[in-house]
Amino acid sequence: MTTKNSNYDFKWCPGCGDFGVRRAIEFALGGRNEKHETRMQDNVIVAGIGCSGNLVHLLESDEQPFGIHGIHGRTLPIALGVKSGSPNSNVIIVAGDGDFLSIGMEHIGPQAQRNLDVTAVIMDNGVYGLTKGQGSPTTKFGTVTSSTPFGKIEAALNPLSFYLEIGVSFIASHYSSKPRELAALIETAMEHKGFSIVHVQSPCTTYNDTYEQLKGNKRKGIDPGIIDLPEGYDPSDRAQAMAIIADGRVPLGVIYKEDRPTLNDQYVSLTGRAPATSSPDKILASYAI
Amino acid sequence: MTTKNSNYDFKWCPGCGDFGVRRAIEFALGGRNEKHETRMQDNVIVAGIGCSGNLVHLLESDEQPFGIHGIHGRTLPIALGVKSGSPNSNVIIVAGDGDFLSIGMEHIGPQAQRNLDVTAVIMDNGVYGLTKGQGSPTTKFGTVTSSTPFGKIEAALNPLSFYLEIGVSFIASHYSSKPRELAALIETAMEHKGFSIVHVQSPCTTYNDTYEQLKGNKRKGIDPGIIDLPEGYDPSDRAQAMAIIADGRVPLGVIYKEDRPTLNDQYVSLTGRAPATSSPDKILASYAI
Amino acid sequence: MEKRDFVVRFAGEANVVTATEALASAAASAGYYVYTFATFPSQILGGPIWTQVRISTVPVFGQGDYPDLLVAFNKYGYDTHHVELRPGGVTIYNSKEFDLPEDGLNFGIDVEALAKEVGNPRATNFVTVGAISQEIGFSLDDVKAFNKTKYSRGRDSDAQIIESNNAALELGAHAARDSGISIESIAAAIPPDYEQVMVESSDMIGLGAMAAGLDYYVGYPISPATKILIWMESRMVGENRFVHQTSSEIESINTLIGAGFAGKKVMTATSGPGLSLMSEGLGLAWMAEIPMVVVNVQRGGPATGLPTKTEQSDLFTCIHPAHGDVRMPVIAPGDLEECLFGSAKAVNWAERYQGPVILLSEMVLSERTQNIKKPDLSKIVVEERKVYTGDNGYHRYASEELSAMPIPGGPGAYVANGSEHDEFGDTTHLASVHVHGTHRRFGKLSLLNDGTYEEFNPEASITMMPWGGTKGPAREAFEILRERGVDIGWFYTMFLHPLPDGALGILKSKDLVIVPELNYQGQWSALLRMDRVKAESITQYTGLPFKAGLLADRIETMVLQHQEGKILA
Amino acid sequence: MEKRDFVVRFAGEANVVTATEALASAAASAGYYVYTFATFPSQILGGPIWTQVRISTVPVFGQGDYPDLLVAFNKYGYDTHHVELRPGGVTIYNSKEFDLPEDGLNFGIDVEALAKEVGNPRATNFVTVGAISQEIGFSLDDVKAFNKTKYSRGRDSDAQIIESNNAALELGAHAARDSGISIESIAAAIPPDYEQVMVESSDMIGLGAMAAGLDYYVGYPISPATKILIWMESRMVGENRFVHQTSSEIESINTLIGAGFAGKKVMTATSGPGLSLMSEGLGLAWMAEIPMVVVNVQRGGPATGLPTKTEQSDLFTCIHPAHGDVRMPVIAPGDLEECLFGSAKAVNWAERYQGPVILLSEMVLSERTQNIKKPDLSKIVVEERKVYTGDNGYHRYASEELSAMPIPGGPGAYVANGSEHDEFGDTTHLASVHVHGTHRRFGKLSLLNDGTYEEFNPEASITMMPWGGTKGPAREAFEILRERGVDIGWFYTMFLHPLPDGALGILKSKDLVIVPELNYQGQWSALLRMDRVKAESITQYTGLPFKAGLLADRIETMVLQHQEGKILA
Ligand SMILES: Cc1ncc(C[n+]2csc(CCOP(=O)(O)OP(=O)(O)O)c2C)c(N)n1
Ligand SMILES: Cc1ncc(C[n+]2csc(CCOP(=O)(O)OP(=O)(O)O)c2C)c(N)n1
Ligand code: SF4
Ligand code: SF4
Ligand SMILES: [Mg+2]
Ligand SMILES: [Mg+2]
Repeated sequence: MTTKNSNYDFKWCPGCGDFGVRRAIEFALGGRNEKHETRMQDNVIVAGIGCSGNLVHLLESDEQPFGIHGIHGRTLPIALGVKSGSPNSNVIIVAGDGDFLSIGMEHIGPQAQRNLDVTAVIMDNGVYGLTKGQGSPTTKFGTVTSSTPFGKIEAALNPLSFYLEIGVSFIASHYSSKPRELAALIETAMEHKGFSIVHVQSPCTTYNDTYEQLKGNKRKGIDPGIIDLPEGYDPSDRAQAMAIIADGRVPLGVIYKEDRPTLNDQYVSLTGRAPATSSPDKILASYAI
Repeated sequence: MTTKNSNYDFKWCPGCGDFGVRRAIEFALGGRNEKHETRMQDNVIVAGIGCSGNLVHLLESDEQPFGIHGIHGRTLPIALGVKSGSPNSNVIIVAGDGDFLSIGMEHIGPQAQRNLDVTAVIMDNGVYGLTKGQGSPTTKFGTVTSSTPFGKIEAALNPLSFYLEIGVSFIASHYSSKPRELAALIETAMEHKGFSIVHVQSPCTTYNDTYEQLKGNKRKGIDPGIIDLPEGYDPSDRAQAMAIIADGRVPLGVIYKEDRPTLNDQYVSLTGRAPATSSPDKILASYAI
Repeated sequence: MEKRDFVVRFAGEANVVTATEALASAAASAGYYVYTFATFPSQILGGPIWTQVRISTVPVFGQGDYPDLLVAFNKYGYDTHHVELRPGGVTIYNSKEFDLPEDGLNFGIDVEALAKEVGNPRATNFVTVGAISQEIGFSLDDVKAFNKTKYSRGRDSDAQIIESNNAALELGAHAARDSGISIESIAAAIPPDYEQVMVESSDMIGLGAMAAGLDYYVGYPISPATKILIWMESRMVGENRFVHQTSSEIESINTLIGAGFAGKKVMTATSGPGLSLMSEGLGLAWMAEIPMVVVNVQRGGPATGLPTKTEQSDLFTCIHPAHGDVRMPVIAPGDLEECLFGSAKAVNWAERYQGPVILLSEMVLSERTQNIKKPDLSKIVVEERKVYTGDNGYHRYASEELSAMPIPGGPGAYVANGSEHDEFGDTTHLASVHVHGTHRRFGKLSLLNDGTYEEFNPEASITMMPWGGTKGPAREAFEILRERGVDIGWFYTMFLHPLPDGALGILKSKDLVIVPELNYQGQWSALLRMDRVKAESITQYTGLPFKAGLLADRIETMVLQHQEGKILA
Repeated sequence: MEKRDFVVRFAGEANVVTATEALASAAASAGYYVYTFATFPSQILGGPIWTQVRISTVPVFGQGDYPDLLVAFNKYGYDTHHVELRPGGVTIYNSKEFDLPEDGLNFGIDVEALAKEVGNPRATNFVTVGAISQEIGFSLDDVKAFNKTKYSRGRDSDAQIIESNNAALELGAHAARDSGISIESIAAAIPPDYEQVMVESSDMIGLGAMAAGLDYYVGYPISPATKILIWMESRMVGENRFVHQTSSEIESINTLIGAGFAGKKVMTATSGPGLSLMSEGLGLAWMAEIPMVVVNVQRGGPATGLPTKTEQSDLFTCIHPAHGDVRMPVIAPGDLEECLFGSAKAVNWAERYQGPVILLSEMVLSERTQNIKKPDLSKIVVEERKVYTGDNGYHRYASEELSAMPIPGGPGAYVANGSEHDEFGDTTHLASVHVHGTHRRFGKLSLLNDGTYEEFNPEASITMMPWGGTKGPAREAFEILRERGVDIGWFYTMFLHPLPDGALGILKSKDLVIVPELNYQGQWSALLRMDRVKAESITQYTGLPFKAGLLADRIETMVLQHQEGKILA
């Protein structure tokens, strides 16, 4: 985080869920660095455009990871470049539901099919925060927002079942109020070899405050919207994953996990069939007449 | 089809599956026009860029439908514009697997969530035909193509299960060798109120000839790659749809069908809550001081 | 002494926005001419915001260079802005946050304490507006009227809020009276004898388009263009109209292709990054001859850039946004009236020449509120597309000129094609067909030469030619220069491409055309030089508009240099 | 009479491609200088293709205006092309398809019957190559050698194909001999005393980049850029290299952002529509200062345009592809050597100034095969990026100049930011920061002024300045003009932006710079006028390259008009 223009820096609104996600990511990076004896500079955070993406500037640790804060919706292709160009870097994406699932949605399938070894932490607040409160793909049908004065016309996308179908090899779900638990989940996701997504419900206190729906409120007769994984839940079992997602509440934990070779592994093994490295001189010689 | 530069017009290679799809579309349009007492000019074909998309120029009927042959991957948003702008038009998309599922894949989810009332006929040949034989999203893992000399690194996408998951409300599957059957399917899809996709295996005889895999070849011991729907198959049953897709062979028929209000219906019903049409004069008056 | 022109600047966080509204509204009600300016950080709540309200007894062109009165809600605001106060200007500061040595020109009010006193901690803004009203001689009643309208929202809390705000006003006025400091007050208003409306640019753009018959709008949120989407969503309702939020700008532009083809009058609005994403689709609209209007509300660039700052750096991209030979019509309104009539004209142009038109707006217009003469909508002549009504078998693209356009459901089915095409729209890449198509597409532009321009002192051999939102400060600079006796002309048009009939001839006849513009490369002067005009830019790229006085100085310097032969434009 | 320069045109369908290759290869083996040209319809198999092989005893610059010999495989080919034959030129036609009245300058061969006779219906091409060899005095042995190499593919059918092709050659030669028609034959080759290679532009672009250290490439297929992707996929293999097909051009460009940031030397290649889609990403690369090379192989535009035709109409878009103040370095090679060295330079430039560089190629280069002097790769000096190696806490963007770039895993972690940013890369939209950033980004361009240019007859006050693939025909036009005694200069560089040190001064000193270019708007002359050069274009937009002779006439006319005061550039 810059220190010089602190007056001028982006700040989240009081109570914004993203504060909790930041803490969790800081814990998780710390934990991972310790475990693997790596340094902060071995991590790269690729940030989307949104309140959520500003996380990359708001980390409070002394040592900072590398960051890319690019353009709206392109975290995944940028992460593809970072990871295939620097296989030893630990690559984390931070993005919002609008960035990742609306304008950026085209990039999820290809990365799933490649099993790109990066971890995406998605801050889902069911709204476009930074542009001040329009509907997003996860906004429920019929919801009134500034851009849907008569109610949203589209059905909401269910991100978890979408990830599962499209072939994401590690899927976790949580909410932002338990940074320690969330940190553990993110660390597990980073350990996973392949494409991992930690989908976090991170309420927008200004435009879509869902704390009550998530935590519940006995007094008002609101049941909690979160649900623990059942005893003996097996994330390698696709059917169980489908069932827990179908429940409709926000499951807390690793929903699905599947071990498959990553893009980098496949790349090395398939191009291993290629002829030995050709130097430009040798290639040029092959054009002689 | 233009008559003037016929020497210069695009032509499919001999045996290309797209010939069969063209016939089927001609039959289907004819059938639909008869049934609804509409004319060819009430139909709009939105074409992708690829050998497949050239279908829009190759229709042989005397009366021609309207057509839009735009840019690569954008049939769906264009169709959204046509249908929401001209609700009485029957809108058909013709596109290839590359156009629809690679560069254009981002547009499927939003249209499914809107239940846009158009029919997409996808000619899947598992390859980029027009650019001469590169891998596409439906090309199998490990396949050698001009752009994957050591084998394709990505897992193949299963379009049918993707459509099902993302909320497409009518999904059919067939292949190009039975134009009459295919025509009936396309006509049914056009009758469906909502987003319908007819996914057609349409072999590319030049770069990926799959006729034998589809039809089978007893002599060579190759089983047919197609499969009829089982007796009593119920397309409104999601579980049956998932099962038949999981089979792996190409099912012939309507795989899934679900009745939901379309975008246009929802639009009319939701914005019906809006105040009575305001004229510019009235709106201006509201700014008076 | 009484001033006829008074500028108040607020520097603080989110609360300055309502203070600005309140003051502006009260001033307008009292019959003054009001012109506001605001600039935000890219942040939701909080962060340093500053705004400005210019209040004048006569219509003004710009936001005012130097405030007469600064209201500083925090130290950062004071530190950043007090240097801008005009000599003798007064500061009202939040004494809860910081203190200033008394110098007879500032006074502190503990706005937070007073707000608490009235039982509404958010009423700090009304405390300051009360103090200002006292200082410059405004009646509190007008502010109270604004307060009442704004907070009558049908909620239980309405009455309490309105009352406490009113009380805060009184306390603020009291504090100002007690301060003993007095500044010039403002001369009595000379209310105009015509009806007025208090509007923003998004209102005007939306309304202008609707008045020209717009019936289809889609957009993806992006600052500062989102306002237009929001406006459309709740205003352009009713049968046969369609307004919708898309999933991306690529969806937006291609949706317009379909809807424009289907016969609708279509529009979207976006800002820089969205415009870049629309590049390929804009090329398609050009090639397939689909009428559409794309509004680009410029912010600072490049890339994500400066989403909440003003700049005029998208001009190159608007003129030729896509690969291949394309050149888009561009209308760049310079004030709120022009937002209205420019928007209407953009819709008319699109329908008339059957192709895409860019309406190029900018942040500084988008954040401005002004009371203007109620525009006469009947001046907008609605133009309808030439629609084909003949038999089938139509040769849509046979002519080298514009031809009637078939509409789905009607006769003359053809293919709208992004590939080069013959007269039916079918793909053909024969040389003769490409030559024909290129001539057709560029030739149609000549239908759009009906723009207007304004010229003052046309005899001068050196002229200044601002564009877009720079019109306002540049016009003030022009007045200053003329007062100083500098022999300089003024040439202005919002029709940047194609230029109005005759404009290019005038510009080419000048020895020097000076273009003040808010970008680094001097984009408009570069485009004028392309057209063989001897043009040079005066640039600024701070994310803020020009100050009229400084601009006048820079122009004068350039005129002198030219006279000394130092500029060889 | 013997000719020193001989042009054969083939008009037919797919089979003309191998005929072209065979003839070119045989001619090159025999020591001639060969230069091919081909133009296709947008179709997979079939459709009217025409190709040309120019065979010369000395190196040539262009593809040749008018064929000496036309081989027409069908009536359409004959009808379209015989008008282009130079007076006295001969036609060989497929008498199975159509007939021509005998005029002593044409003879029919039933190529299909002869091909059948040798048991290989596809050997029609070799029949014609046999006939041509006979006519122009080529040894069949060289063609046979090509045939052998080409069809030794390790398949069972190889021997049969080779044999039947050889037999077809003989039958063709026989038929020509029998025809009684004879045309000028070609003078004996003067084989060069240096090593040669027979190459295409995609080979050279790939190789040049690799020689400069490229180790990362991604691309999405699009004609005519796909060839580079294919080349890379099988050539740039081995450890620490990565080549991959993406799912779209938007994925490509953003992937390069990531990989360039990660320290790789990165490239992609695309054509017009893909370039337009990369608009936003290119702006990001500029803003975040990420080194990368984007090759744009121009085809006809706009939109899907003319995918298999040549045009030079993407220049505007390459120079400023995105919103905001950006201006990309652009290198536009004009021949195959320049494809090699230009590509290497593009990689070096990207690393040197830490930003995106456009390598602007075009269809006409992409479809050309030529035997050229084996390039000396050791002339390519590999430049490495300035990498940061100090301590953490680095101020990446503090300087107003280029600064060392940290690489993930190493020290100096920062944020590469597409929003305006302070010295750490954190988002800040303060005016001073934006001014600083803008100066920094534009200032770095001055590091790229080491391009070279060539100038002939520098004293002339009027000069011609072609760019890109127009270099070849323009050079021939220049020679023609000089022979005619026209006093005109020649100025050429592939470094369009920034121009080589000193170039702009020279160009500005001219009374007129004549720019022949293949687009409608005269894009390069327009950009030169922006830079205050008195430039005018001679344009063509047929999808085909200039003919040198006609171009010379048009230039001469313009020179005369200028002398008569009719052009006021
Ligand atoms: C190409 C482009 N389109 C639109 C925008 C404007 N924009 C900025 S953030 C945002 C959406 C933010 O929503 P989300 O990703 O959910 O993040 P949140 O703010 O809710 O955390 C949009 C549309 C942009 N910056 N770039
Ligand atoms: C933006 C853009 N990128 C790339 C291309 C080049 N291109 C044309 S067709 C095509 C893919 C064709 O594959 P598919 O959609 O499967 O159609 P098919 O030819 O196989 O029927 C591509 C990549 C293009 N025209 N535009
Ligand atoms: S607007 Fe919402 S998401 Fe953005 S900072 Fe505020 S609370 Fe968080
Ligand atoms: S390349 Fe394949 S898809 Fe294209 S026309 Fe030929 S057979 Fe059909
Ligand atoms: Mg969000
Ligand atoms: Mg395909």
